[in-house]
Amino acid sequence: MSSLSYLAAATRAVAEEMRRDDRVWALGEDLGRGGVFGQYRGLVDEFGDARIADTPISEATIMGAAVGAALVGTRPIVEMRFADFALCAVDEMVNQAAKARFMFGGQARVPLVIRQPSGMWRSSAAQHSQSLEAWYTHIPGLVVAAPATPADNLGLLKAAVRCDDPVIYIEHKDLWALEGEVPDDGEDVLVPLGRARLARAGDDITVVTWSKMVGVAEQAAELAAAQGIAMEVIDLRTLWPWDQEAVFGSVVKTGRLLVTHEAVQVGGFGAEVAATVAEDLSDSLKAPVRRLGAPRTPISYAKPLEDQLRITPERIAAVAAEMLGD
Amino acid sequence: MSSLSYLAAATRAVAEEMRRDDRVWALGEDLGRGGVFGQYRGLVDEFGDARIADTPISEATIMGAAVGAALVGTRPIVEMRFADFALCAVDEMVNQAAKARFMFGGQARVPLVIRQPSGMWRSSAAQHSQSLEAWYTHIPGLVVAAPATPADNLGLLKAAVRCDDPVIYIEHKDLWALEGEVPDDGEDVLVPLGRARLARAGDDITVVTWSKMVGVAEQAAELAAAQGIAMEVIDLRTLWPWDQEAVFGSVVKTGRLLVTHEAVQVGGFGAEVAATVAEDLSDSLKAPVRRLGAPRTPISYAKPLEDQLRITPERIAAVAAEMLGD
Amino acid sequence: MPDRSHNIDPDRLLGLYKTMRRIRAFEEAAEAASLDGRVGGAVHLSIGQEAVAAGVCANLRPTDQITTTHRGHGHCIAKGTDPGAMMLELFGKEGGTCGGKGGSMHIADFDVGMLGANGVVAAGIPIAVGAAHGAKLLGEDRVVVCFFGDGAINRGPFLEGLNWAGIFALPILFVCEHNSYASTTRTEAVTAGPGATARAESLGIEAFEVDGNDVVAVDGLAGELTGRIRAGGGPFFVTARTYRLKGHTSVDPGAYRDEDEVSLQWAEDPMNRCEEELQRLGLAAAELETIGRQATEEMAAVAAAATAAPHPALIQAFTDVQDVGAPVWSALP
Amino acid sequence: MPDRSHNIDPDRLLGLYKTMRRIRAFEEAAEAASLDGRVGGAVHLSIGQEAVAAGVCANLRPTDQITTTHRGHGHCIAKGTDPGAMMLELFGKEGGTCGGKGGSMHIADFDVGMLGANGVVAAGIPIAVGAAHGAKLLGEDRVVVCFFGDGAINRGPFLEGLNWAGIFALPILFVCEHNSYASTTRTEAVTAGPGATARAESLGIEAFEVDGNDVVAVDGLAGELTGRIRAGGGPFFVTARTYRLKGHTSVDPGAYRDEDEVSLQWAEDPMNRCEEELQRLGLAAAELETIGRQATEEMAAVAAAATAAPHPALIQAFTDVQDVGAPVWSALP
Ligand SMILES: Cc1ncc(C[n+]2csc(CCOP(=O)(O)OP(=O)(O)O)c2C)c(N)n1
Ligand SMILES: Cc1ncc(C[n+]2csc(CCOP(=O)(O)OP(=O)(O)O)c2C)c(N)n1
Ligand SMILES: [Mg+2]
Ligand SMILES: [Mg+2]
Repeated sequence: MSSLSYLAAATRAVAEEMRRDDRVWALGEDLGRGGVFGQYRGLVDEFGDARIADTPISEATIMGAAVGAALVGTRPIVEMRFADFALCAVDEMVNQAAKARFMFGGQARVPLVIRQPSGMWRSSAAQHSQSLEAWYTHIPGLVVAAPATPADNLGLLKAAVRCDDPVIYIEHKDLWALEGEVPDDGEDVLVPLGRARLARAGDDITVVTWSKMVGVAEQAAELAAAQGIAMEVIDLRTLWPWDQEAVFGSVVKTGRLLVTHEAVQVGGFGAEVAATVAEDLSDSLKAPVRRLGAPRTPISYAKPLEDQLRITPERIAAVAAEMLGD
Repeated sequence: MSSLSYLAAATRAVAEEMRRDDRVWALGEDLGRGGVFGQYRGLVDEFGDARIADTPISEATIMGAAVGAALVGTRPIVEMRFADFALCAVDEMVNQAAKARFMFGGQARVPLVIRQPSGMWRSSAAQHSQSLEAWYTHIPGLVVAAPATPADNLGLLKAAVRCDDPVIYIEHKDLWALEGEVPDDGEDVLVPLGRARLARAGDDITVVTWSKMVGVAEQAAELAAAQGIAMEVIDLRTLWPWDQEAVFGSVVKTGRLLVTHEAVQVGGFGAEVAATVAEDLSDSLKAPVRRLGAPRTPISYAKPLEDQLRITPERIAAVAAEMLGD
Repeated sequence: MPDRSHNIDPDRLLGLYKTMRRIRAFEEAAEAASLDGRVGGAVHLSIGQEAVAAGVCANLRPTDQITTTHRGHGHCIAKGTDPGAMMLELFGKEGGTCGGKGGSMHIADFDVGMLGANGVVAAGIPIAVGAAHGAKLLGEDRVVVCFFGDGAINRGPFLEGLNWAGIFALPILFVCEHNSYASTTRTEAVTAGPGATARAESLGIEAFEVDGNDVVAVDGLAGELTGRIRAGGGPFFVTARTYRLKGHTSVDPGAYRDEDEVSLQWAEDPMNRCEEELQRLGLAAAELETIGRQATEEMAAVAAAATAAPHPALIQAFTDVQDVGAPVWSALP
Repeated sequence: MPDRSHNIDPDRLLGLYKTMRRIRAFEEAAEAASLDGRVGGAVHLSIGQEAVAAGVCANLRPTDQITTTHRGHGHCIAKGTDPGAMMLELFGKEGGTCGGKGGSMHIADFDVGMLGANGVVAAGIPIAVGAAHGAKLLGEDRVVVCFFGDGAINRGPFLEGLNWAGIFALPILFVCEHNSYASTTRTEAVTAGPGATARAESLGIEAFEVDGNDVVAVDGLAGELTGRIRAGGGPFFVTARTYRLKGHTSVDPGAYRDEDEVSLQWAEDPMNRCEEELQRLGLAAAELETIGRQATEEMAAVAAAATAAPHPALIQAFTDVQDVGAPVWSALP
């Protein structure tokens, strides 16, 4: 074990996978200088500019060319810079990458990792702050991952590179600097897609979340503990497929489910988790399911306004207390 | 009252609104020859080719130019031809149209109607059949409407044109030929955005749906009636904002909610409705909420495979019977 | 443009003619099946445009790759896809190129380097560019050909894809089939400036124009350019002027076009022009007729087989979606 | 290119100089506020590019409209936006152009025809085209100017937007500020072919190149082209060669650039060149200094006011989302 930042863990994942498999390459804007957040720093020196490819500002073609290159046997890592810019490449993601294997009757695979740095970060305002993971869960053919820790950004990214499906890979910009322990090497570094992580055990209420909100929920659990509430925090890690077994197991134990995410609540992935539990586990529920997501409003620039949209530990703890009949 | 098709009702709506307001215009591919489904037939003769504008195949700029033209005081009706092609214009819809008013602190409005013919229709396969309404409900700033009848395609479309917000307007291709009674004129023609319609009254179970599935649910209600189950069918008509009052009122009465839609179930708008009811109305529920949407798979071309994805009256009736403990 | 028409070997031209006839016969069979309801989805016929498909693909190896559009049957046949499997695909039947899951607009045949038609105008451009990029990365010696229409040059991916091919110096040949229409719209009316060739040149790509109804000319130019690509050159761009002799889809009567315009264009039918050339080279009319009849018979048989073929197993609606998180099928009530 | 530099009226040039100085002073104040943390979001400075903003906008009326990019402060000031409101916006404070909801990348000021900056590269192009389309539909006599960078010419909306402007013959002037970089990337390395001007020409748009550090030349060319647009001409296109003297954002040291390259470019600083021209026309150095000092003082005051200003009311996070289905605010715990 050694300590790495969430960002450096991703760099290591890319480097290791590129060493392991010649067909892996990365493409995006400014990658030769390390990428806009420095996630690719140093890689061009080791792998050269053909495999760490600087592209024009052409999101649609970054994505579309990656689809073509994947169809013929390479394994591209697509850097979208901000999740918001991936909106310039939706036809390529949704109509092409996600559907090619199926439409062509299984003749080809589209092994792609589509990195989409997401979330609120340093007053980036409405066009640089979105969390749109729910969209991709709705699209057949796509896998959706959203790591919360350095170890998972190492292990899930490696697993995503090895996966033969297109993977929407959502990194939270506010986590880049987060430090944490990561395994040194060996295959146990891999984190399987579709497996949740128990971030904190507790018997009173299950909080399901992912990405940056995992840390927030862990803080909420501390607050709740001070009020005598034992909160279980489940880090979903992968949204599609999501680990129903882990969530159901926990909810059967606690009888209470709160799903919380940074994304807008309306139409968010919390609705899927909450609806599924309400459908299948109603007999186990001691309180109605609850969701806590952002209001349906664009993200403001001014910090105090932006903060209005944040889910805080206090708010999570308050809802949990309510659910426990407080 | 007179009888009109769903398609002709929309043509009438556009014509009436263009007569009423000089600032209204329509743009899209092939509109001068009536549009790909004939929805614009005859309009160029009355309004000329500046207001029924033929565009190049440039979805991103059809949408983006409409945003610009809306910002300076016109009221564009954007024809996307197939909802699937709107995926070529997502930045323009989501990052620009939906956010401009907010980002600019309320200085401007973006009155747009974005017509997106959706759904499965005549073996159109994976890239011409999608139902992606859930996506747009997740985006602050957007209104989402999805009419099920000729009267609503007249009245909602007129209301959408008069609305100062960007409205995602989802017409179902399989409804074009549907005939129905529509009011002749006067303001009662307008259907307010955000108001559901009681398609059929019943006391045993509430079925919430929209677009083409309303007719399917009505057929299911007949089947259910034959089994002694009184199904209430609520046509949501507008997905954002959705008429919680109408849905809640019905569920309080029946104690059972089934949401059904043609779109993929995972991450579909049914999750939002089901989760909301599970959160807020659990005390009224006699059975757990249920959803019935498409499996998470792209849409096949071959008719028998395509049919595997369809929600039929039989399937709705079967789930309803299950929910009534049958 | 150099006159290449007089250098062609009669056997080569006969081969091109056979390909064209097979495409025409396929389209006619598909048209009939669409009009009588045996084929359900939209069918975009390439009748009148066969010389481009035949002339370009005659210069490709099985390992070379192409992408095409909604109007791609001709390219598939010319690249070597089995018309039987194609017809099964149009009919949505078992044994179709895509198992009946794709239909006319999504035919693909990776075994012969046919990387897929596309239902989204211009979407094949970045994909073809990526295939060429992949070839370069993998050090594989192939040429990629990207076919698209004159309507596609007004979508953003046209600029992005050509620019990309230029900066990465990719082994790709872009072929714009200029048939003057995009659905019901004259492309002239929605295209600013001199058009595709000039746009390609402004993106640093050496570009050529060719009479797309002259299969000899197309073959000659494609031969020259694929040769230069194999020698390390490329990308290149070709605008092939041709005409869509039928409507946009099989059910479109094309009433928005002048009758005179259409009959004038029938006079330029690449099939007739090829026949004239063959006769000039000494081929007997009877021989050509035989080729035509064989093609018609081949495609009639193919359509009959497709009509009789079974539908795909229902579980196919749920297969090949993805490895991780795949849907689970249970037969419906 | 005709030499326009010797015809300029000294008063006009002085006006341009004042605008440039005010832009420079604004950017310096914004840079300082960004570096010491008073401004939170990303700030893209236009230092070195002031002549383009000043020269173009000097030819616009209040009813004319512009769109700009992430690097748009200069265009806003030149178009008449109050720097006080702009600085409040950068600080995220009450009274900002957008009430603090937009920040540097989303400044807009519809009262002076400033239709918005944009955080998405090239996204302003279709919007500007639409504004010009709207003017034409409404019969309003205005010119729209669309500013964008040399990185934007590789995105699809560039082609689509220019093509659109051409076919609808719109009253729009496209201005590409060619500063040789897109973030850390030399645009040369990712741009195939001869560049923006040639691309515009291939789309049928009359296009010009101008030394973007020569405010007299920019003003002259913009005057000519806006005049031709007002007389019914257009669209037109201008590539203005200039340089981004600072990093991509306020916090970017720009280490990927050669020191020599940067110092060579400082020698071409449009501010100095304008001063030289003014002195040649007889203006005293002391007068120029006064103008510079006044600008610095104006912007220092503006930054001080912004520092002291209150934050927006919290409910603003929930206002102006939409009319139908608007979010409901309740103060958070
Ligand atoms: C992005 C997109 N927009 C619109 C369409 C609808 N559409 C299908 S074919 C076509 C015309 C294409 O014209 P062209 O590229 O010239 O090809 P042709 O049909 O002439 O072969 C259109 C508009 C589409 N499939 N994709
Ligand atoms: C669609 C999109 N892709 C990427 C970015 C990130 N980005 C912001 S500015 C920029 C460089 C833009 O270069 P250019 O257009 O030359 O403008 P300049 O910064 O030089 O003024 C990039 C890549 C973005 N904002 N939008
Ligand atoms: Mg065409
Ligand atoms: Mg630049």
